[in-house]
Amino acid sequence: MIFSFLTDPAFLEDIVRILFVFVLITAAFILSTRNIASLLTVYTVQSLLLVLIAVSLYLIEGSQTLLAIAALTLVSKVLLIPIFINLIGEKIKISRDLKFNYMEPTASLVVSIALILLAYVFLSGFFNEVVLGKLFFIGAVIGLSLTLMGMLVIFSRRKMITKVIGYLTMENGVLLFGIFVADLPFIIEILIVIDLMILVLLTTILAIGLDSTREQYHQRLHTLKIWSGRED
Amino acid sequence: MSLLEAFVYGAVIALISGTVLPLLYRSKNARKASFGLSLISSILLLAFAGTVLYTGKEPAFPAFRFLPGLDFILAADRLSAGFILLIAAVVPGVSIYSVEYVEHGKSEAGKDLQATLTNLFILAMLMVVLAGNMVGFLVFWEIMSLSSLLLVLHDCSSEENKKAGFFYFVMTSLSTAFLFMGFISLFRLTGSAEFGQLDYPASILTLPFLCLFTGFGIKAGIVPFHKWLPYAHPAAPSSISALMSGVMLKVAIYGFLRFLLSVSVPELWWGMLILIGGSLSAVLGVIYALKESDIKRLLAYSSIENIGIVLIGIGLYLIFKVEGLEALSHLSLIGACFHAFNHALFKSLLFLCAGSVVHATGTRNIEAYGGLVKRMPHTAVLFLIGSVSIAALPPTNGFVSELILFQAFFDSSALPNPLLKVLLITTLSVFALTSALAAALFVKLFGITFLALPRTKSATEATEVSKLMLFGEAVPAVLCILSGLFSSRILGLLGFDLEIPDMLLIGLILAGACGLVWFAVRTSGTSKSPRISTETWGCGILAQHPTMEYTSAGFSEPLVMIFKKIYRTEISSTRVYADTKESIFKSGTARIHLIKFFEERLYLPAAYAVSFISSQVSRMQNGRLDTYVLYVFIAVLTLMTFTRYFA
Amino acid sequence: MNASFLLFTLLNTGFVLLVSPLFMSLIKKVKAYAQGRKGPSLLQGYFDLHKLMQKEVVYSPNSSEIMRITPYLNLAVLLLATLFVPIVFIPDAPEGIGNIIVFLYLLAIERFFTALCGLDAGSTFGGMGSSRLMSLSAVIEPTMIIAFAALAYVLKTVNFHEMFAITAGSTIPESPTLTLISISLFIIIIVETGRLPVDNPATHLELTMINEAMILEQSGKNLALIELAHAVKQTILMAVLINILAPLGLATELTFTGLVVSCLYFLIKASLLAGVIGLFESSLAKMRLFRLPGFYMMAFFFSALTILMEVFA
Amino acid sequence: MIILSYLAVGAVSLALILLSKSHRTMNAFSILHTLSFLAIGLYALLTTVVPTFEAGSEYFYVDHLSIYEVLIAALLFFLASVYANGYVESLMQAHELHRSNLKIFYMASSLLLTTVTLAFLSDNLALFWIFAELTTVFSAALVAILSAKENIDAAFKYIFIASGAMLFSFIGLIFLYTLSGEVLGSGTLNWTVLTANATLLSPKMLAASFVFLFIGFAAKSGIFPFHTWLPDAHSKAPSAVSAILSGVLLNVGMYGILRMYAIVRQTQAEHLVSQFLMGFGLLTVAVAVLNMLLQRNLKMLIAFSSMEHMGIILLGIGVGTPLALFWTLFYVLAHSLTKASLFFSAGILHRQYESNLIQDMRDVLSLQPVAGWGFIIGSFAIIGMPPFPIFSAKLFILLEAFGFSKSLVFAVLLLLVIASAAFARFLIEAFSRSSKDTGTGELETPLLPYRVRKGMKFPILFIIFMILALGVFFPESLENLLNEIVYELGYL
Repeated sequence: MIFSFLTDPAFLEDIVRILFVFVLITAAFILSTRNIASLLTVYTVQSLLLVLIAVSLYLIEGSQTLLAIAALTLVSKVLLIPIFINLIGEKIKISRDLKFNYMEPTASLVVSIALILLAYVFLSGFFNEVVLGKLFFIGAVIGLSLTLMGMLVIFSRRKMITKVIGYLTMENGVLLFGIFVADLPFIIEILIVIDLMILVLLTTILAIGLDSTREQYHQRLHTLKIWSGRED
Repeated sequence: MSLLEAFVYGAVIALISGTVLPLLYRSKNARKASFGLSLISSILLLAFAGTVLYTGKEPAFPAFRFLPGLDFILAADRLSAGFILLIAAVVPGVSIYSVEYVEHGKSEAGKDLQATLTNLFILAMLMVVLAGNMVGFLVFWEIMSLSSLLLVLHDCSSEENKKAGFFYFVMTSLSTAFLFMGFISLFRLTGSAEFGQLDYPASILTLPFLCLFTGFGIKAGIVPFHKWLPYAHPAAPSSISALMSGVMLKVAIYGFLRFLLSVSVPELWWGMLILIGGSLSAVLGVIYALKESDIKRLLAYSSIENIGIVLIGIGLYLIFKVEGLEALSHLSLIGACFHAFNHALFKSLLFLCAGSVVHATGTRNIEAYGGLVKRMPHTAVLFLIGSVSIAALPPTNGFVSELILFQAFFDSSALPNPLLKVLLITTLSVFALTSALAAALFVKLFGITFLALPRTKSATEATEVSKLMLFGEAVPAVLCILSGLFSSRILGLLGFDLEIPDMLLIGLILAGACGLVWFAVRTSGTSKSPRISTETWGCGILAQHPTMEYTSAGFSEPLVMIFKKIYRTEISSTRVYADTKESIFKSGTARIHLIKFFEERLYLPAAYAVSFISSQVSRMQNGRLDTYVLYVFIAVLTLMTFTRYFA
Repeated sequence: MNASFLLFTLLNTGFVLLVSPLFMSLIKKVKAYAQGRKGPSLLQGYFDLHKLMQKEVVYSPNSSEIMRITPYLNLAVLLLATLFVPIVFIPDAPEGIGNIIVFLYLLAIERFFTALCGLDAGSTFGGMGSSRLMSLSAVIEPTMIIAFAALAYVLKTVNFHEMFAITAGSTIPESPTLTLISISLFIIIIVETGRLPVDNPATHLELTMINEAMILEQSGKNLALIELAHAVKQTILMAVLINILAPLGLATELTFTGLVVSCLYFLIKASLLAGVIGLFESSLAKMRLFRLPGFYMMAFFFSALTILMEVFA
Repeated sequence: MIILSYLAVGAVSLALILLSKSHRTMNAFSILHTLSFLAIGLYALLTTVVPTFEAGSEYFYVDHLSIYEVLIAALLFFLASVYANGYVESLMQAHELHRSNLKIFYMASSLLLTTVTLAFLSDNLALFWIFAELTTVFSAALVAILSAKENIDAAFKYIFIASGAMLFSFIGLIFLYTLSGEVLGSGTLNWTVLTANATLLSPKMLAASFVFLFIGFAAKSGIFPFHTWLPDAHSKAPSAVSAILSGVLLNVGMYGILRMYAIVRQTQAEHLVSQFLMGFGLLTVAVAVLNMLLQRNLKMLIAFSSMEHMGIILLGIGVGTPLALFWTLFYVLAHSLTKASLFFSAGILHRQYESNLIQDMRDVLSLQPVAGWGFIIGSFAIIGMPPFPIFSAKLFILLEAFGFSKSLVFAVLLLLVIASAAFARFLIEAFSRSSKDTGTGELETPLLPYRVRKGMKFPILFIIFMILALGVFFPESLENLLNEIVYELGYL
């Protein structure tokens, strides 16, 4: 069987490790980029990486849930959400350049390394008693640190859209953490995703309001036919 | 339900309906009726307190379900009966007076509210005294503070009144906070909210004692927590000042006594602390009063003085109790309570008269008065009675209570501990100084207000107030004299037969002597000598002018000079010179500013500190999402480290 | 209220009324001698009173009833006060008569109304006088209380009658500490009767007056009453001092001889004391008003000293 | 079947609102919605045997606590929707709310009520988490409904801080899940199961997961330092919404913390955690009152006072004795009602002056007697004056806290003095100003009184009556209910 290596756990674990590296790279990119459009693509890639991780874990463990999660993530985070944000982004032109406060990209990169360390120290304090495979432990660490990095993005970027991306990154981190630490019932995963969708919907719509200047704002909302501002 | 309980229920119902009535039917008659109701209630209370004090049988009230695991209990032993008697003695005059006085208010709604709140205020004070457990006590204590607060704020158009109201509110909630602390600790200690006997070593009771002393001290206005009184009283309507100064302060004293009497083994230093605090309040109160020229503020300071005297009595009680001198401790306790009662009487009388004067002249500044004895003779007589009894001249009631305290001091030679004696001697001389200064104070107040020529137009045009108001003032006045003359008999009736001079005898002899002298003069010498009337001698001035009269400030100047250590003044001056060498003085200003010590060194700094902190804290809320998320971020990291190492 | 007390009332009061003017003029006489003058006759006080009683009363139109009642009240109060200080003999008085606190506050009544009187007519001097009087009396009050408290400490009673009953009969003071007290009592007399160095009764300069300033407006009968009251006050205060310091001769029970003896003894002792006062007065100049508290402190010191000795002895 | 009926009613009323054209019908339907929720709650309380599992023993669990919270929520929603009728109308007149947003407003509020109810009823903690998240979303929509820039800004703060923190509590859930998996074989997040086996769980992990969960729930209920969104959201939102935000949504977070604490308190981690909670409670109260003292914005003042009360409730949970829990639960009810009345009055005042700022208010009592007096009485109630219910609740919570630390109680008492001083300052300054003598001196045109629409006064009066009644008379039934809750949470 030519695809037999797909069942070889050692190989798969290497794959997963490589994927981890890629995830971290995407995170670093999100932290350091100065361009919104690329942000979104990077986020999409990151979600895709999660999908791959989930699939390979499925190949290692073989629990159906992981596959389902992979599919769900693919649909929601790789397709729907990016498309939706793009749609909004096209309808209204948002100034391209990002604004920072508290942290310039370089600084945030340094901080994010500290975050990874913190996550490691923290988790090592607890998961020595819960028997957790090396790989899984690293996954948990990366998930947690990814969450924290997402938060870093939220407060160190001015634009609302970037904040949304930051939030999505956090959520990815939580998902990663969840995959590696525990296999939650699938129904919960679905509900989380639904919640996420609604939240993104709302925030992006509102985000237009704040990222654009006040005058354009109302007519923009009208063009969207979703939300009506006060007429004055 | 026997008659005894019926009295109380009747009184409470009357007060409640008096509270509701003016709100339901907003009319003059409704207000009249509500004051009538409070009058009725006071009569019922008089009957109740009288029976309890005389027969000593305590009423049995049913417990009302109030909170889960905690009923609301009414209880009245002789202590509370005594203070109910006090309430019942003050309220009639005030309510009769208010019927007309309220009508001087600005708006209709304001008048209705004042009538309502007056009744509510009385009700609350009554219930505080009747409350059988701490929670009930606190509940009505708060209602009492609340209603009085609203009354103080009844006219908050002027900045000054707003300030007064706010200050009063802060102080009163501080006192409540301390009471909470004290009662909670007692509750935890005994496991029940009842005021029970506290058979614990005093060391355990130290925290409750300190908290309650502070809490009640703030409310009773002892130095250094006294500052709200001179602000709140001028702001409040005079009838309410009469109630606040006459009754509310005593309610605080009641609460304190309620605690102290329940302690089986108090400590000596408690008594010493109270004694020192009391004499401090007494002497400082009267010294500040001497400097004051706002009539109601002056009376407020004098209330501080009298509360100080009451506390001196309580302190003596504790000291003698600890030292095992039962009779003396008994004596001084009675002295304290009796002085509280007397002060309630004459202070309400004085406040009511002050209200009439202020109403007649339209100002509170006594420098603007003068010659009112010709324009409002009846008020003058009543005010004189008040002044005489607050200056503790025999045979009035004010004298009797001070006499009892003096006696307690004089008999203190029985004390074993010499240093304690020295403390007592010191406080005794302070006490003597206080009462003499009080005499000076009221000579000044009466003389400047009522005698000589009117100093301003408003004083010239002042007219006597209505009959009803005068009648309202007359009630406490008569009570002052009666409770003075029959003091030993009254106390005897209540079961305290003390070895005090019989004021009735003294009064009779005095009256007799007066008559004798008058008769002698009439008969001797030229009968029917004509009465000639010429202007006052002024070293050859032709016509006398009001501006030549001694002013209030001038009157108290010698004392101010003597006590100039206490009235700290700071003198600031600026000079402008005509030339560059600063040798030719062109012009300049100089101002002398009297330092309000407690205000400027204690209250304001604290207030500034708090508001500074709060302004710093509010700057955290800078309205920027990024900052907020940053807080969360930092918090999360800290919590992670925290759990990592402490969980 | 028994017979002996009634008798005491009549005799004591009458005696005091009778002799008081004498001491006034006696002091004047002594001062006059000290200044090398001849001075008025010893009966001058009686003449003055008689003359004033004949005169009509002049009121200021600004003045009120206070002006009119005060003279009567003052004299009445002091007559009452005389009952507290037995001179002729010591009766078994009803409870409370003789109580030193009541005694002090009776004097306070007199002070209170005199001060009001001073303010009544609206004259500047009157106001000044009463202001000064009240201030000074306030400052002297602790001293008086302490002095009397010292008495109470030493003699273990708060009643003059009982005190004198204890001290009576002994030529020398009961306890050495009593001499200390009597120093402060002497100063109290000086202050209460408004003598030099506190106040100059003989001054005609309004600005230096205290007592005189307040009664400037009084005239005729009223003035007479006030003067008499003043004299009585002086007498009984002297009596207090005498009965404490040199109680010799005071009759403890009612006998005719006892009466006569104690009256005579009192006359002698009081005249001596009056002489001493006169000399004391003429040997001092009037103090500045704000020096006086220091002067009082001396009295305070002595009585406090007494108590300390009593406490720690 | 409770849950199904709730779902059904929720769905139906949502559909009805969606279909209805006029404002009146929408409002009527939302009132119906709330009433029927109240009815179902009462029915469940009186007839069905609670505690009971719903929809299979997996997800939903109805016990007295959840019904109690649901009832409070439904009651407040009812009052709010009664109030909303007139209030929203005048918002639209003032062109602050666009007509085409009306439907969104009512749909969002109806959805909010349903999700809140489901959150309270869910047994599975993850389920609770999700519903809590959804409440954030819908209420944020309600905050942003006025679609003025500052509203949207406030909504964003709310969403990002609350949801961001909630993600951490999801991590906490994952902890909990693995933890339970360790001891129970298969992981579970069912509260019932967890409480039953709490003693088996390792205290260290449990504490860790508690801390993470706490982050999210604290953010939901405005605990320092996660409170920052609260003042903005509560003060910018339309008053009807503000009432719901502080009366209901803050309770959601507290509910979560309480449930978690009920698990933790059975283990050795209890001591640490209760200290943790009391510490945060004290901090929250301190920060809140210090923010209140110099506050010049009416609704901000009320919002911060909500924060202060959340701090006290947290304290009460942290004390963790049965009595403390009893009174904390009562405190929740008292606070929700009182706070709603304050916001309703503030809403009327805001209509009157078109502003929340202290300097714009004058002649309050003559222009708006009901709102003015409602606000005064409400403030007395909120600062814990008798005879209002917060007084007794406060008293007993402090009484229990005294057992832990005297100084803590003393500190809280002093802070509460500052809080009441803040209210007094504001009231005296705002209510005593009349247009005749404004401090500024320039002539001000006397304002015309704003005609209060029908239905806006009723909730205020109703609540004032209710808290007075609760303050003087503590119903037996309520006492039994609370005792049941205390029992079911395993305190007795």
